[in-house]
Amino acid sequence: MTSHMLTRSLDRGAAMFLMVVAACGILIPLSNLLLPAGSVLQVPTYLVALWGKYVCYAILALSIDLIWGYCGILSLGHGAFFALGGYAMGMYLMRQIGTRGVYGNPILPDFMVFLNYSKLPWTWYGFDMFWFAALMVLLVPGLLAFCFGWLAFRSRVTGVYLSIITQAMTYALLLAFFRNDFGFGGNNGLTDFKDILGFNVQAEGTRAALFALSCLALIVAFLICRSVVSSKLGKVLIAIRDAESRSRFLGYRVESYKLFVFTLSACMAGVAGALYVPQVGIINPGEFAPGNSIEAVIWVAVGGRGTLVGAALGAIVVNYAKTFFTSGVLAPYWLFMLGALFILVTLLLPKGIVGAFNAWRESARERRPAAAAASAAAEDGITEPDMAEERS
Amino acid sequence: MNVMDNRATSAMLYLDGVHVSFDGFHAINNLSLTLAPGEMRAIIGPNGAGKTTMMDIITGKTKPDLGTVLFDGVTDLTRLDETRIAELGIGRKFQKPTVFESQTVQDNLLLALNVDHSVKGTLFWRGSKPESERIDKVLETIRLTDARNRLAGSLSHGQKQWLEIGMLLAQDPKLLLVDEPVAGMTDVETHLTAELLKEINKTHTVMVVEHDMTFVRELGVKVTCLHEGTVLAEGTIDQVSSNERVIEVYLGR
Amino acid sequence: MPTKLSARFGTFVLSLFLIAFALPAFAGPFEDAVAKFANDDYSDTEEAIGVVASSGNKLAFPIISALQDGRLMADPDSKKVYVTGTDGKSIDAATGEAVASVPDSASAVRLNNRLRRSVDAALGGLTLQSPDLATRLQAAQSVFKSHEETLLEPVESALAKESNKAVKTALGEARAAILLFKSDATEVQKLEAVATIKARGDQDALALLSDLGSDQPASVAKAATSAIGSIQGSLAIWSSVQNAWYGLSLGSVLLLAAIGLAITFGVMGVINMAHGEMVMIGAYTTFVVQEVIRTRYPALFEYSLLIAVPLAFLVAGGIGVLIERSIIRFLYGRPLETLLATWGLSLVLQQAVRTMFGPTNREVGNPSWMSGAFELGQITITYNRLWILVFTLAVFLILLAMLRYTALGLEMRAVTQNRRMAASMGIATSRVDALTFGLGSGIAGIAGVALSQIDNVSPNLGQSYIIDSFMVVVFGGVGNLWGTLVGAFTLGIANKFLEPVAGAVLGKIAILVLIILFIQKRPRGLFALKGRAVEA
Amino acid sequence: MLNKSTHDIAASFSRRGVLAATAGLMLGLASISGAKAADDTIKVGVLHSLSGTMAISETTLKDTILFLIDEQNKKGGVLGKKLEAVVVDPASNWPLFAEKARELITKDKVSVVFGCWTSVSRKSVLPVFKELNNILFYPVQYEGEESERNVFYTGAAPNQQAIPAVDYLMKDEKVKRWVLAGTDYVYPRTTNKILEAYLKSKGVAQEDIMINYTPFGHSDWQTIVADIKKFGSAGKKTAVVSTINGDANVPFYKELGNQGIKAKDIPVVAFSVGEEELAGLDTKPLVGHLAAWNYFESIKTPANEKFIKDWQAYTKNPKRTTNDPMEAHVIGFNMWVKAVEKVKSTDPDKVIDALPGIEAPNLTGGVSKMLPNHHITKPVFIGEIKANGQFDVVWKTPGLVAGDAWSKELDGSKDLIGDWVGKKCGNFNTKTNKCLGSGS
Repeated sequence: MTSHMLTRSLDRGAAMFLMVVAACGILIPLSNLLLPAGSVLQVPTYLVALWGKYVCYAILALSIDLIWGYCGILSLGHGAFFALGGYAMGMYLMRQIGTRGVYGNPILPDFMVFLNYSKLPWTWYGFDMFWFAALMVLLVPGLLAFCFGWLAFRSRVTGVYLSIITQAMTYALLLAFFRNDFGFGGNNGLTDFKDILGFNVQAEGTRAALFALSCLALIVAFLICRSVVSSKLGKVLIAIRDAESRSRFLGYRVESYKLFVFTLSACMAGVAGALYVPQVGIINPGEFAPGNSIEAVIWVAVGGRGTLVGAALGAIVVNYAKTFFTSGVLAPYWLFMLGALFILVTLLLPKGIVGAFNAWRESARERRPAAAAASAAAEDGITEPDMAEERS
Repeated sequence: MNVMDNRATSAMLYLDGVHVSFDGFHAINNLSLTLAPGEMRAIIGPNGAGKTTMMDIITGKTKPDLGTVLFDGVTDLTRLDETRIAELGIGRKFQKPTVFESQTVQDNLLLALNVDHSVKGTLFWRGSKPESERIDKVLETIRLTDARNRLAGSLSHGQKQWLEIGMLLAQDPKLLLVDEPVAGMTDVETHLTAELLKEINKTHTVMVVEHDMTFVRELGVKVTCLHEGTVLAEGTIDQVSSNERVIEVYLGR
Repeated sequence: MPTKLSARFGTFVLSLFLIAFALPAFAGPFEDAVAKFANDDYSDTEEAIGVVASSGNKLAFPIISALQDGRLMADPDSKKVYVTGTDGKSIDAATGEAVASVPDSASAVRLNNRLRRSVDAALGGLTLQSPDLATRLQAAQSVFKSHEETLLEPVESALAKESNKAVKTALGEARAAILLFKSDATEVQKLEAVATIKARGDQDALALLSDLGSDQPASVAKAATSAIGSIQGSLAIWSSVQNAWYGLSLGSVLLLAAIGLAITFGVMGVINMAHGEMVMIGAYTTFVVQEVIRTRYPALFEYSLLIAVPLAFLVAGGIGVLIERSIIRFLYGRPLETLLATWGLSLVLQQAVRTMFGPTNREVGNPSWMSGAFELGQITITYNRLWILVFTLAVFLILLAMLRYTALGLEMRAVTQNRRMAASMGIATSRVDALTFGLGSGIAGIAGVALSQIDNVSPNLGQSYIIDSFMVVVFGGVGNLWGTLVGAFTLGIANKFLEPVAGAVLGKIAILVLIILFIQKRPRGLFALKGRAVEA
Repeated sequence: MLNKSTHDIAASFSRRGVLAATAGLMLGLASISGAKAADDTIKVGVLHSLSGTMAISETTLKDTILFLIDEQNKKGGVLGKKLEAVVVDPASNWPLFAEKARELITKDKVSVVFGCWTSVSRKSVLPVFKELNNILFYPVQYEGEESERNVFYTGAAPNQQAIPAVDYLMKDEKVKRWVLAGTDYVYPRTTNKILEAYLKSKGVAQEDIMINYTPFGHSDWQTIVADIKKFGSAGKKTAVVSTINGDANVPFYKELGNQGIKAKDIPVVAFSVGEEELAGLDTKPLVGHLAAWNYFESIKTPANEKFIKDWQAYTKNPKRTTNDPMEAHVIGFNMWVKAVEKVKSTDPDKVIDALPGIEAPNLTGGVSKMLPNHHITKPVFIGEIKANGQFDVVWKTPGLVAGDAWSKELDGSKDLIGDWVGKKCGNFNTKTNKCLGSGS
């Protein structure tokens, strides 16, 4: 009985979040496209693009939460996977420009023309096909994460050491992509996109569609994370997070688990990057900057690590605050606020907004003894072994 | 070596001439020890005698510089890692109770169950009747049925010790290594733990490291005393505790 | 260019020398030439330099050296030219008579690089027999570079009188350089000259020999080619010595930046992402110290760094203690959270400095003992790099001694090894924590003083060192100062040997990849602690 | 414990909650968009980084625009309306530039934007300006190879900075051997490509050109300076053409000074070192090194002296320096004011069409003109670093140089021109008489 109650509330919880995302994914584009401009309820295009960006960040935050919140792997280089996914998409978009580039070269992107490339580098082969690019969006970050993780987890690089070498990884990629000789547009990166799948990227309809697609991707990513963390594998991940060597002595091959979840997470980050690029219109090596990756970790910390909703919420809240504070009179002070936010959250809200909200509810519940029993019962149900919680 | 007929020894656990040093400090020094199948052995020794390091060697956490460590007569443990050794059937309880504090008692046991531990297996795992029955049984054995849904972190110290023993049971290994199971327990709890271990010993080979002499006496099994990484004395508790060198070591020179 | 100039010079010497002698008292070519300085035209100035330098007039040296230092004032209206002495008194450049003051309309005669070379050449000729040893040496060097034929005689007469060995060698080389390019020198003279220049063996010698035209006798050309080959060969060997030196120097910078981190991260286990900002604060302390000195006590400028070192230690250390008390101490045992909080802190500190001092670079000057270079064999060693290396090693040794021999050091080690035990022994662990963190930050501050000498002093200063510092500490092995030392120098030298081969960018990428791979092999760095204690 | 929190927060909501939350979010979004556009002012967007790595350069430009607006308002504004600055901080983050540009145009409804420093920030906002049809004035020297309808380039194109500088060194200093040293990004790469082609066309052999790239913020210059020294000892007069960017310059010049490379031996001519960069340096060892710009603070003209005086009064800082990109903003701002007054409207289409041909005095005594390719005519000055951190002009072009959008030295672009008046095209191929690409 209790388990059923809980199953329901759990499903309701995930569903709550998913429904808000889905509702936004449907209503915002519709409002943008159907309502007349200037109407009170019409969401202007620039906000659609802006919120599309937030949604991509939310996917990135989910991917970080999956490994950090549930498996204790703090990657300070997740921006690298995000950026690689973005580059894969950017390369597709570049090749779609075709003869509409400023030099009118049908094959070579503009930057290659003025850097005197005579032919397309092999790394660019195949990116004129969407399916190939889409595959690469998953494959490139996934493969990098797999190789990196295979080396690191097998030799038991953990904790801060892992954090620091992930940082080194993204820093090395940053330097590499900055190089013009690397063949990916150097510091300027890839920009001035025209079409995606034949639709004009600047068009309102395309933007609305991309937004809806990002929301869909967020929903799918959420469901994947949800089913991973609520499976027995999720319990193993938490076991590894809390007592890694104990898990080993129980016969779990810790490195395989880490590798699996790290690679999955990198693929998700790649998808987030791929959706991000057509919406912001540029991908450049700046995305590899170690600071970006750290900032993404902070979104998760602010929202509440170990809670999927929290991670997504954190990304949206922090980025909204950033947008808000970087305009107008507060602009010179926003770094103070951002910095202070990080310090205060780690000091005062170690479990993030969602965690704190949760603790507050808990204590409120304890004040009402009548509800206490129900609460205990609710807690009980979560771990009922025969409960099929990945039903969603 | 790996053919059944060529068993080097009939012992469940066989250590011979094992050496380990950390930066010049000889933690284990020519240690030789055998444990017969079905036996329960108590290991005593002062601090720094190498008890925990010995367990580390058996479970693959530390690699010896020299020496042979055989399990079940055939398997060279020095070549394997912790996971593989655990899969072979060696379970370990740590000196400091180590349970998964943010998960429930029941989940702790679930994680310890001796079933498919691969990524794929856990990702697509579905609960089954035999599994939940096993868990129920273990819960009963370790007297935590009522606490099954509590978070392991909220248990008392003694309960955590038991939960960890329960996890060993769920793991159902051939050999249990139990490091200081009664540290911090009340007398009643200590007594109950001794009973529990004796019960377990009926079906498993057990090695217990313990300081508490009352407890060791209660177990009533063969005792090995370690000192400076080597075996100082072996025999019944009375024999060992009357050994002059043991007394010297314990009281200091 | 040299040939053309020397041709012009030659004419002046021949014609004007005589005239200047014949009509010393009248408004002659010398006075005309001096007046040309007032035309504010580079070609006129160049002509004037030639005439004045070869005039034999005793005012020539004061005029040319004033021109070099920007003390030659010219009034474009009256065409009068004045020499302002270093003592502030002025004379009329044409007559040598003292004047009360230089009119306001006069401004310093401007130079460009071409003229500066003419000035050098002229001064070289004029100061070959100066009583000051350094001036003579410099004169000989500039003659070597300009190798004007007309200077052969002055060089030879100076050579005859010279007693100092170094100057004598330099003069000999200068003579050889002149002879080598002198069209009417004999083949034997030229061969001798080639040998002398070959013996000098440095890049200037190489430049001179490479510049030798094809109109030389076959034997000379052959000798020159073989000399070039042998100089290049020896320079190639020297260049690897030079790379090693550069590596040591880069290593010392890395060590300096990382050593504070080796304490906070290595000893305390606190990941301080604001470590770079401590370095920056040290650099800004230096800036403030120099500003105060500049405005109040200019005489102390040479000592500004010595004053800044303890101050930077105190300022950064004090801020460190403050940070530890207000933030870090709540986060012990949660290294990853510490990382995030200190990252936030680094943003705040950066923006605070940006608000206080402005976003642009601030000027921190090099005291004279920190500028310039000296030659060691065929490599150039700059004083600032040398001092930083010495300073780094000194800081390292002092720190090592402090940890080993002082009470605080003992307490620190005790607390790191076993906090509870230390506490029960009566050590105030929280005080030790604060002081340890303060020490790490203070050393970062000291690093800032040194780095202000070679890098930008801007709010971004710290950021550029933070990743490298972490790499050094992780590579060397946490908790081991010697590891940090070896790690820093290894990375420095590896980087400098890779750089000429792969280029600066690829070299750096390669180093990062190597570190990543190395950590897989030895997850706890070069000098890892072993044993059970590691896990605890 | 952790996976519980999601459930709890979720449990507190209800189905009605979903609707309420979504509706609230929508209303919130809509209300943000309902920005009040006051009719009595003309809004001018300022898109310069105030934080992050580029703040060091861009903060001054933000102040410049605020100063110019202040001055213009004292004169009564434009078209009888006051100008109002809208300042945003893109924080040296390139995608944020695009986002902020979109915000300025859509939400704040600005009539024109002055902004960007790096090429990548310009590239990032470009699609936004095209899509939303607004005007960007870009004040920094850049690599060229661009002519867009919505962008006006008031900084130097390569032919207004790099090529005259090389000409000067060749003629006046008789330089025969060249080191092209730059930071590894598009501007130095392109500039060096152009210079390499140009030098070769002047008969310089390949072995007399050394090209070297370093990463951003490179701080250890020992090896490279030693290489330059070595390269310079081959017996021919050598010069360094530096496109080293921003922060890397200070350690570079410090190393040059310490290793004893004097300007009279190996001069360095820089395209990114101005008065602001020198402010962070002890310039005494650097006297004689060169910079090529279209403006120097030390140029003595009445217009410049007045500008410096007013600027220092406005910023209340008697030591505040001025520099080339500031002058570019001054020219661009005045051109925009003139164009608006000419068409009596701030409508971007009208202003864009009116701008080519507009003339505005620069601060160095000439009159700059907006060209059909959206670049302007500028004088080129070569300045020598003086001991006081200022520049002494040693050479200038006889007249104003017209900015080329497309370099004549590069194969890909030598036939291209930008002409937004006659051809209505930014990349018109004069050989094929065709406008390449989509053109807009």
